[in-house]
Amino acid sequence: MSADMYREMILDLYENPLNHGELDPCTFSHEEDNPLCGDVVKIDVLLDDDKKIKEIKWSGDGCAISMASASLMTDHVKGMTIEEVMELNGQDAVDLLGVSNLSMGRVKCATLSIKVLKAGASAVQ
Amino acid sequence: MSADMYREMILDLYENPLNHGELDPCTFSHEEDNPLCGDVVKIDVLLDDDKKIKEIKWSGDGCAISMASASLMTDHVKGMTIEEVMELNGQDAVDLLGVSNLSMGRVKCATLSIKVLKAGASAVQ
Amino acid sequence: MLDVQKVRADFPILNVDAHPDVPLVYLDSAASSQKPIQVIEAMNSYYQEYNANVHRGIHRLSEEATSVYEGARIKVQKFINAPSHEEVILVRNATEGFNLLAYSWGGANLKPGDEVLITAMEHHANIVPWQIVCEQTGATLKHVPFTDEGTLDMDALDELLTEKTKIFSFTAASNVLGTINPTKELVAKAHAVGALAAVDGAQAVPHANVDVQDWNCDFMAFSSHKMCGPTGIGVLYGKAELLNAMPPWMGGGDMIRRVTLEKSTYNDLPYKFEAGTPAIAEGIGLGAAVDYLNALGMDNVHAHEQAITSYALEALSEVDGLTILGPKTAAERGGLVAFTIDRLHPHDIAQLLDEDGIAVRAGHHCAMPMHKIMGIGASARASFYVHTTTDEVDALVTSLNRARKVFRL
Amino acid sequence: MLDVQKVRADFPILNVDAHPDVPLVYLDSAASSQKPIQVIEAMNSYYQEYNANVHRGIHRLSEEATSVYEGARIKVQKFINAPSHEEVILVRNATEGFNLLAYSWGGANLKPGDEVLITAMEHHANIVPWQIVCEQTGATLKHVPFTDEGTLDMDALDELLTEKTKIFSFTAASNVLGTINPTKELVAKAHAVGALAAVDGAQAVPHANVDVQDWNCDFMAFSSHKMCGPTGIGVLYGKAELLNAMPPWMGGGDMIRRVTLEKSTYNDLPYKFEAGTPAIAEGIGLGAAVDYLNALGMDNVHAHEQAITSYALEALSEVDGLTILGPKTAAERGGLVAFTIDRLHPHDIAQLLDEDGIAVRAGHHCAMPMHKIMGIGASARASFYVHTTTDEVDALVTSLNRARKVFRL
Ligand SMILES: Cc1ncc(COP(=O)(O)O)c(C=O)c1O
Ligand SMILES: Cc1ncc(COP(=O)(O)O)c(C=O)c1O
Repeated sequence: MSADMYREMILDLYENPLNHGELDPCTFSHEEDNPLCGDVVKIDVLLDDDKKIKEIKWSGDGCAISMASASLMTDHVKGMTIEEVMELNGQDAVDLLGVSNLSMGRVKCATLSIKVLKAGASAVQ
Repeated sequence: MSADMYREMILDLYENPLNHGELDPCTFSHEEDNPLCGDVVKIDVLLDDDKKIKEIKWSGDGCAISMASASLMTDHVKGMTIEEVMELNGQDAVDLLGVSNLSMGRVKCATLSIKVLKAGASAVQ
Repeated sequence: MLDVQKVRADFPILNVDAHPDVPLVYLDSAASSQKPIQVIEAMNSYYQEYNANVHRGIHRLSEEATSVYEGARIKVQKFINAPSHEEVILVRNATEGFNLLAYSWGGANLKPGDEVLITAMEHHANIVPWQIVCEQTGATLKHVPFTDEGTLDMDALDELLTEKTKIFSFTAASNVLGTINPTKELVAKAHAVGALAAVDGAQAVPHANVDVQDWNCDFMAFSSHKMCGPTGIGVLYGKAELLNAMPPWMGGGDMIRRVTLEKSTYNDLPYKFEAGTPAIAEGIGLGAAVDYLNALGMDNVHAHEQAITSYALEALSEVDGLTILGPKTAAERGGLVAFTIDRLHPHDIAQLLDEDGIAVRAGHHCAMPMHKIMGIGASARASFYVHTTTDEVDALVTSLNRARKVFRL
Repeated sequence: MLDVQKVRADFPILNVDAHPDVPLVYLDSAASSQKPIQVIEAMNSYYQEYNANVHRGIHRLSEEATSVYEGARIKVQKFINAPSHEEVILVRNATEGFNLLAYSWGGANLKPGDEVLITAMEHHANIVPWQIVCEQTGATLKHVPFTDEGTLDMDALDELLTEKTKIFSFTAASNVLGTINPTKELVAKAHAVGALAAVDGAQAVPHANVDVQDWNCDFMAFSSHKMCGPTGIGVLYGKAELLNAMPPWMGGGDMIRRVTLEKSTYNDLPYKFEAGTPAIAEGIGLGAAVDYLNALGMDNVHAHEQAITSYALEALSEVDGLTILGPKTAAERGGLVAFTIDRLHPHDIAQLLDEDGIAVRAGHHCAMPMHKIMGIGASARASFYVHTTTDEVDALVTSLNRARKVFRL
């Protein structure tokens, strides 16, 4: 299993995350945690005049799955409109990771950052 | 079993109870119920100058066991002092009935009237 | 229709003697039902194959326990046709359901001048929590009387339901009179004055199709142990919108989002109301009970009980001195018959029936006010379920006649 | 000493593979213990031979159920050496025990200016109920910090305990640090300022002899599922004098003496606090768990856990980058070890261990404040019980080293 779940790409992203950091100023910033395990992700977003994502940064603390997912997800949504972001769902986050055998509990790790982004986005919609 | 539990004496007392009724005036009167089944017994007692039970009457509603027990118990304690009453316990009530195979639940029926009498007596002790 | 002999084979206890060489005739299902082997085995399988705490574990056992336990919640949701599994709060029993409702919703919403309306035919579970919360909040508790036929007094209800009424909490089926109340109509009447409607489903959910969306009730409480499921678990259903607006009640693990030593924020539904390690095996057992009842078909369950109750009403009416409580025909009632016999106290009835292996309940059945209104201290109650046969009803009648003889009647 | 191989034969789940051909190594007993066959069979026997509701039934099944269920209460009483069975309140779990205490005792006794004292190493079960009741009553919640060694800061305690303190509620053993607190001394300190002392026994009662009279604590809560017993049941012990003075909490059947539609009077202890149909099978199962632990001997249980913990502390210290939380020697701690590994998140640890069939817990273990104080979001925890072997500890170490390799450490 680890061959799949902890493959090179995920470990690489865990060591060298993408889009890691904070944005100031930003259009919105939102932080949430997974109440079952304590993983935390904060996402800062700067929108351009067309309400498209111009810059996005994340920070937080968690397992390789949730951290890699935050890297991939923030990369994926660059340039998207808020409407497009609101269309995304948990499965998209899992697909980005490319891990096929996530258990119920770990799916929550994989989907935390998309949940945080959508919660933040819904406030500016 | 019924041969023992519902023998002649108990059925006779159920039909023709002893010391049934109320006392007015009385030295103390106390009523209690068995919360598990709803049986109720009230006991009125008149003490003489030596603090001995001069008259005692009971009233209430319940099964053959608890009603027969009230008859027997009130008869048994006539002439006793309050101290002597306070010495009595549940086993005495069961012994008076002469039933050997009472289950846990029915013991509460058999001991209700002694409980009521002692609760009333403790207040004037 | 049910194949009763086949059903009986599912219940191991029906092979047990009540006393040496005296077979068991279990007519006390309304107090607690027997359990089919399928339910017992579902719990054994949890304990022997994947026992672990739920929700927070990453290992296989915990993942499996979580998924079967949460799967049981979804089974319950579908069984009562609740819109979402978030609306199925798992509690210990119907009683805890009403306490949760009274303390959380009542504590936050009731104030002096407000009224809580119940009925005079409620079980203590739907009386005492309201008395406590009314005393704490200053609200007033009122009750709808019932008629001599044992049905709710609808005229009185119409007068008692006013814009002061904040909630009308009533039983869908009485555990003593057997009366089946017109739940859908009662909910509509409550809503018409702006009150919420809470339903005691303890004697309804085990016995017939219950659809909370059709009834449109706001809350419903019921117990697993009366519907072929284990003890130690029950359900409070509530509309998500209402549950979301209610404050949490018990605090602890699982019901929180974030805890600091100063302050906590709370988890989403249903977990907000489920503090601490849940009754995991019991939830799984309840799920198996729902599967079992679904396999029988709730329409079949109901039809069987109607048939047995009809038969029993007829047979019992031939016992001298016996008075049946509640409605006179099976169509208006659930699968139980409570009765009294002149000059034979219910305890003595139950004791003498027990000698013949027949289990009935005697007492006030946690409905003292109702007994007081009817002018009796106690009653005896025979209650039926999926495994009850007409032969067992005949045995009851024979034994009642014997009891009368013992008492020289 | 325990004959561990003999003990293992009592636990059916230990024959189960975690994954196909990967045997189970269960190191998560602190979250929920496994159940010996004796406990499972005691519940099966109830469900298959004498299942019935308790307390009010006259028939044989109900009499037997009542007597075994109440017998279990007495077993629990003796197990913790409580003076009377009336002082053993059966609740769902430790969490409900603290809620009962906070709502009933706290609600009636706390007022603005009063202080409730807990510690910074509490489980959420002993934090959140006090936060809720302090908010409701205006009392203030304070906490005793712990030292870098993972023991309570006794100097701070002496300052925090004042005549304003109405209750000091603390854990006898931490579920993360493993620390065993000096309970008897802490109770005495609380009493010295006139405060009551409540003990969280969830991680103590399963693992060693606990004597509430020796400790002289006023209350103690614990859970069955962590001590070889079923889910769905737990205990609040309280001194009779205090329990008698407390108002009831949940209302319903069984906890009343007399109910009218206007007002109710309440039953005696312990029933005053036990509303509705109890967790009967679960009570019976808890009784069987107490029998089981007594047969092993709690001194033997404790000695075995001390030996395993010693071994584990030693073995784990050889894993590169691994930091053990809490006291450094087994003598000061219970049978669990929580740890972190540099650059390897606890979830990933648990996930990788699971591949090798090893069940540990990862997260904040319902003790977020403690983790925050230690500057970590989560930890991994291996916990031991009567069936744990040194081979299993070796397997843990091997698997941790493999996990580090997977993570290229
Ligand atoms: C120290 C401590 N207290 C309380 C609890 C709560 O136990 P439960 O979830 O069974 O109520 C636990 C268990 O997680 C614990 O370890
Ligand atoms: C109508 C009704 N409501 C509520 C209850 C309470 O159920 P429980 O004791 O399982 O909470 C019962 C069962 O006795 C009942 O018959």
